[in-house]
Amino acid sequence: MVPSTTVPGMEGSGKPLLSLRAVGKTFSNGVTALSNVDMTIREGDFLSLLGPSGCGKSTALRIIAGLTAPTTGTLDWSRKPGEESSVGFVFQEPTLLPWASVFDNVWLPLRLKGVSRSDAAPAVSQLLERVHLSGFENAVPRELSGGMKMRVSIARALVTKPRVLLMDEPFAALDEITRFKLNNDLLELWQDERFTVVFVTHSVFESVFLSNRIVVMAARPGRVFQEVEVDAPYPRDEAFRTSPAYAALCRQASDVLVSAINSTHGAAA
Amino acid sequence: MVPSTTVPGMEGSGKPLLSLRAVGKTFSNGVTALSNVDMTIREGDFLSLLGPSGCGKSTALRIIAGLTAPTTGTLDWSRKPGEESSVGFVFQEPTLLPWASVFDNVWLPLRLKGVSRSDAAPAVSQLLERVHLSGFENAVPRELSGGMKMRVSIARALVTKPRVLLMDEPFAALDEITRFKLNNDLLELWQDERFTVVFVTHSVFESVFLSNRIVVMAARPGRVFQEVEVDAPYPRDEAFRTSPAYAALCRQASDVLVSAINSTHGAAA
Amino acid sequence: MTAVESSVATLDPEEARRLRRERLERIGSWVLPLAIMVLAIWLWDRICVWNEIPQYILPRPGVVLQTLYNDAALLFGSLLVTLRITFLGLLLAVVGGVGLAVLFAQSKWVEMSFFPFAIVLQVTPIVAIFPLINIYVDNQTAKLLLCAWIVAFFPILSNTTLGLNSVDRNLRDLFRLNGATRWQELWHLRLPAAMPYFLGGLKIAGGLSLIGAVVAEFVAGASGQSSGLASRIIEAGYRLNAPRLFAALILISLAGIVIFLVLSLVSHLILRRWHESALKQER
Amino acid sequence: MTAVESSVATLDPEEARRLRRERLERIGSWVLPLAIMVLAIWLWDRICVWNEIPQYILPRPGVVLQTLYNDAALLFGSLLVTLRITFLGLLLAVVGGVGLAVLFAQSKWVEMSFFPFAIVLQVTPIVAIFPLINIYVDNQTAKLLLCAWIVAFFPILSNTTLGLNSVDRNLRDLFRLNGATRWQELWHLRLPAAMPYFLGGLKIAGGLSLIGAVVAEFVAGASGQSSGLASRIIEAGYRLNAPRLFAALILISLAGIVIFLVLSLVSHLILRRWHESALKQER
Amino acid sequence: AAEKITYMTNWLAQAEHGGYYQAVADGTYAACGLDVTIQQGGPQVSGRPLLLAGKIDFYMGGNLLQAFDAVQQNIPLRIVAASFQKEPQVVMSHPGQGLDKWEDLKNADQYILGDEGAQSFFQWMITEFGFDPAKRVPYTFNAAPFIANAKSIQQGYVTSEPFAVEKEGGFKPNTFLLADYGFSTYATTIEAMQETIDKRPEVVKCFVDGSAKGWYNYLYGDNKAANEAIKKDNPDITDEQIAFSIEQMKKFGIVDSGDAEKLGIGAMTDEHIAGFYDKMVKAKVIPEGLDIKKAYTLDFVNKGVGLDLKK
Ligand SMILES: Nc1ncnc2c1ncn2[C@@H]1O[C@H](COP(=O)(O)OP(=O)(O)OP(=O)(O)O)[C@@H](O)[C@H]1O
Ligand SMILES: Nc1ncnc2c1ncn2[C@@H]1O[C@H](COP(=O)(O)OP(=O)(O)OP(=O)(O)O)[C@@H](O)[C@H]1O
Ligand SMILES: [Mg+2]
Ligand SMILES: [Mg+2]
Repeated sequence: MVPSTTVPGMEGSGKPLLSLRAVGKTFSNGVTALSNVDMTIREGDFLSLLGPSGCGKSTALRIIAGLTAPTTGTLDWSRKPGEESSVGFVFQEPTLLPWASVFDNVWLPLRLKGVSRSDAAPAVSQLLERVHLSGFENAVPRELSGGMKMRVSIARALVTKPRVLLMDEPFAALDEITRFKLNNDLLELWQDERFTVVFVTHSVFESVFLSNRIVVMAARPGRVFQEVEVDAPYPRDEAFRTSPAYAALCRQASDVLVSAINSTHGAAA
Repeated sequence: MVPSTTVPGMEGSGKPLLSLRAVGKTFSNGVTALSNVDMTIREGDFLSLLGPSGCGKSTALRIIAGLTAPTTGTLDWSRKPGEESSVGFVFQEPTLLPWASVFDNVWLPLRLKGVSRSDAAPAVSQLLERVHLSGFENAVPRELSGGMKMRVSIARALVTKPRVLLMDEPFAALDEITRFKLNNDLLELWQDERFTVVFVTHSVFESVFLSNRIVVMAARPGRVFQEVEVDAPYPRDEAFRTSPAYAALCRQASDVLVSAINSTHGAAA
Repeated sequence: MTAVESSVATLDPEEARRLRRERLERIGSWVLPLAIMVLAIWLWDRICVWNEIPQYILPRPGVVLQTLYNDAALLFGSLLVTLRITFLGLLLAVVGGVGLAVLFAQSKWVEMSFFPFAIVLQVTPIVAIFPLINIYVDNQTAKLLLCAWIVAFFPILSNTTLGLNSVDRNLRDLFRLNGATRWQELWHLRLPAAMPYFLGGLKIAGGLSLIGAVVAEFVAGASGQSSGLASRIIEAGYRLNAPRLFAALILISLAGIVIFLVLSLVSHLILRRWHESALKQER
Repeated sequence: MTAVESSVATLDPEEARRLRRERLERIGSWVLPLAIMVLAIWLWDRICVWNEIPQYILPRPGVVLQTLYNDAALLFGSLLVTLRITFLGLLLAVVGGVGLAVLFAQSKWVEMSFFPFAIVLQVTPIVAIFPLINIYVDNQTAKLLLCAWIVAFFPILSNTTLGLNSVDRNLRDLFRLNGATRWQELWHLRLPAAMPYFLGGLKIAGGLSLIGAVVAEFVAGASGQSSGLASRIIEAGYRLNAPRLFAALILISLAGIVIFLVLSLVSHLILRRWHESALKQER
Repeated sequence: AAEKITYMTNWLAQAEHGGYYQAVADGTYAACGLDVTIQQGGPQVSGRPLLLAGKIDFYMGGNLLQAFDAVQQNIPLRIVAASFQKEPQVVMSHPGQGLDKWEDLKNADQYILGDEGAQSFFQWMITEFGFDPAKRVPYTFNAAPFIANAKSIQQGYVTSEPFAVEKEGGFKPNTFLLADYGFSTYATTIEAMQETIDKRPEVVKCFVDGSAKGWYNYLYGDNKAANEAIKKDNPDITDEQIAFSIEQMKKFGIVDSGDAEKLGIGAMTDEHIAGFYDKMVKAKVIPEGLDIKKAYTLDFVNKGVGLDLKK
């Protein structure tokens, strides 16, 4: 593994927040989704999990969120577990309340914290505007397109201004232009607020553009294949996207991913 | 609209299969998903629908499949409607039978045509291998990752060797490497069998790589913004992907998409 | 272009057919049930005539209708008495059924510990335990309500429990992540998600609480003036007054149908925005 | 690194706590219900003693148990008779309920036309129409079955109808696209999707068909030969043999609980691979 | 061959049905060509519709009121004999509770009365003696509520409930025979449809005569076989109970008293029936002006059949 270094522009990063140690997960049907995963997430990290479909990215994210218990290994939080930690989570599927309007779905996390509808309204509206859903406040999920549902889910995860943001392929259902826009928005937000992000993606470009570290995973069994440090300064903008450095980094990450996939498909097919 | 020309390498293409004329769709809640859409799909076409999230791509595809009736305008099929037409459809969400195994889900379309389990087995197994799911025959959908579910859904759409293939962002949940692979597979299959594909995507790169025509849509109301002819010969391979012609075409399509999106967001935000 | 033109020609009739079918369906959805009802009544009449069934065994519908009209004051008065118990019983069944379901949803332990008692209540024949109720419950209405409740609460309990346990796993995780309390999860997630199941149970319980009210009256008796339909049935049976007996039965049936329709409407209104079972087929 | 070490220290107890809780839950899920049952029986005993309730009103559990033992041959013989009707009734209810639900699912018209008759059947008090049944049905078993069926079929019908109508829209579209026949859609899509609802209805109907069998026997009269538990209850009541009456009631309750458990198990086995309500909480 | 007929009683087999069981057991019916099946009734069992539908040939009626109802409803049903000269119906109360006199009974907290009772004699008790209809609760043929509540009264047959109450409740209840207070109906009647009377009078004659002889033999002769048959139909009944019932029937002259002493068991007279009808009309239990002659026929009784069997 590449030793961690402070990324320029993100001085706060570096204090370990969570370590996964030899974490494994075998489901009751015998499928080993994860095996012997070691990973450290540092405070202020923008960490991407990159890997082929079915390699255990979602499972790893759920373990990090505490939604799934690992069958082997341990999770070490640097904070006391009791400490109120606000976590934002974007599920791979939209996971909206089918009976609630878009507004109410985004309001939900605040509502659960006791914030009234009117108090929540400014924050909710602002986020809905950010994800280009103004005007759909009163629609229910079944009246939305796939991408719109996902955007509601993203808005919901951000509405509490969480200190830890866990996102499972949040932008997969969006067109590239909107995706770029939201990428920029997210980066901006991250630089302003310095929360920690674990970001599951299957897009090399996206992971390189966004994160300071990329954990490339391989499948069968799901494991950490290699960690890639993205040594590019923040803020990153459209200029970065067209820079040769970006292209080089992408090629590097892509190569790692290809070897990760080959190490899988070779075994399977 | 750009007048249709025969694409090199796809001589059969050109006979109109289906024309949408001034098609509009307004849902009962008052949302106008499509307005005044004119579009012609020719036999052997690989037509991509490209557009921002929520612009009505899925709705258009459902109208083409006959799953949704337009509120205005007409659909003109060149074949008699009664004529047995085999249609493969990939929904934007995986849409699997939750109680059936992966094998049974893929078998389903054949089963409905009266093909027995054992007769279907070779075709099913072959397709499962193609989407890298060998070994998961007996898993039920909830035991699969998001991308795996989508791949089952793709295999199911292909298993009947349909003459018309309608796909709604089939590869959105897949990593780029797998996606490229499946892109190539699909193209190969299409060249061999010469069926007609309508392919919804939000990826400019994918649409340029795959299709001979791209219909770029804009939102609010959903409409055809511009049609882009992809004037590149088939077969297209990895070499094409890195060719300057490809890059130029992508830039062209991307520009059209950006103007389409701007024409939307300007109005909305 | 011939292809397209020919297809235009083939499409119009299809569209027309669709429209015609829709119109037919709109009319049919009212006319057909009525026609079937009328047919059933006609059949009943014919069967009486063909088999020469004497009136004191199975009166012809005309006679029953006549009786319904003649005895209207008496019968509708009794209907009101029965409906009062029915509604109160249903109300209690909803409160009790949902309350218990919520309790059971709190923990597997609670469910395993107390579900048996709910089953005992469901399967105990009221006739058999009525003497006990009679000894320890003084108020007549309370007796009737208790009986009606025992009959009606179980479907609501069972269905609501099922619904509360059928919540999407990811949504539950979402609530966990946001630090929702048990109560919040129940209120904002489980109860709304259980709605379709609960409403299904309610539709069953509606009829059951009606039958519960009738059975309660059969068992618990009714005091003089305020006697419901069950007393009328017993009385008519004893007096060999078959037309009145059937008139009372028909009132019960009609009440049952109306209750079902009302509950279906309620269910539809609650679910129509989001649940498959209530969505209009939008094409 | 201190942070990590300290966190190791704080994590282990949590893990240990989780394991302890799991073990406790496994034990508790058997012990607690039993304990509660024992407590309830003890309370029953105490109440009898504290309030000096005479045996002919509410016998103490010990006496009932003793009677259950003494009259075992008689009571279990009767239980078998009742259970036979219960199972046949439930079987008919399943066939009838699912059959009607499938019929109703064919078209809104059919549903609107025939659902009222199902409701009429549900809400008609058996006591009131039994004389008619008695006249036109000769076979005693057939009479009893008819009664048990009338009591039990509705929840299955209602829940299955709801389930058949709750199928995911996209899946329905998928079948349409693949040219599935009505029958194929029913068999491969609607029925499996309706399973959880049907099984919920079945759990309700299990208890109802037991009570239906008992009520049927009450009404149909236990003419010596085919005396099930209901006749035992009537006789015991008439003879003021309260211990036997309660022994019979307890047998009915136990039968109800066993039926429920068996149906729950069946339901679990059928649904465990895919439906939320039956999934083990896998963390 | 003997003609198969069915007689349905209105309760589980008991000594009060002894005469019929006797006639079956000792071949009295068979002697005049009938193969009689006795089908027992029971609580909640309503046999009269079976008679109306022709599924059974004879039915055991409780008292005369329902026959009057049949006339009112134009039902061709007739009483062909009245086995009991007196209604054995009693009302019981706890002794020493201020309910020791018939006039006081209406002050009880609760009247525990069955459905049939509530529809017949209770109506008479209301109008004639001022009982309060609101106090009635159903009798589910379980005496526990009566025993538990000292301020309650309950219906019963003089031949059975008092025995059960005494055994279980440990006290001897006051019993008030309704017949003694003016409810002068015949009871345990034999009802038949007019059609049977018209088309098969010999069957009716045989059954009525046979029943009379059966009753004489049951009360005064060797009733062992009949009691065995009763116990077979109703295994829960005890010899003690049967003995008690027979003793009570004799003591109160339920079967063999009044007109029956001269005219034979089953006797009915126009005057007696008319007298009862008038009382019931006065008590507003039944409407005026019914042609009550349609409710019964005297063609088969009052012939002194079986008087010779009485020892
Ligand atoms: N509930 C479950 N039961 C059994 N196996 C499971 C379950 N959930 C996931 N798996 C298996 O675990 C493996 C990893 O799944 P996971 O969802 O973590 O993949 P992923 O990396 O998120 O893939 P994708 O990119 O397709 O979403 C897969 O092989 C899958 O079949
Ligand atoms: N059932 C419905 N009822 C009401 N409005 C709907 C319904 N389905 C879709 N819409 C609306 O129609 C519009 C187009 O939806 P559609 O699903 O076609 O978008 P899309 O182009 O597929 O988007 P995406 O890329 O996000 O999937 C959206 O504004 C959506 O809100
Ligand atoms: Mg995933
Ligand atoms: Mg879409």
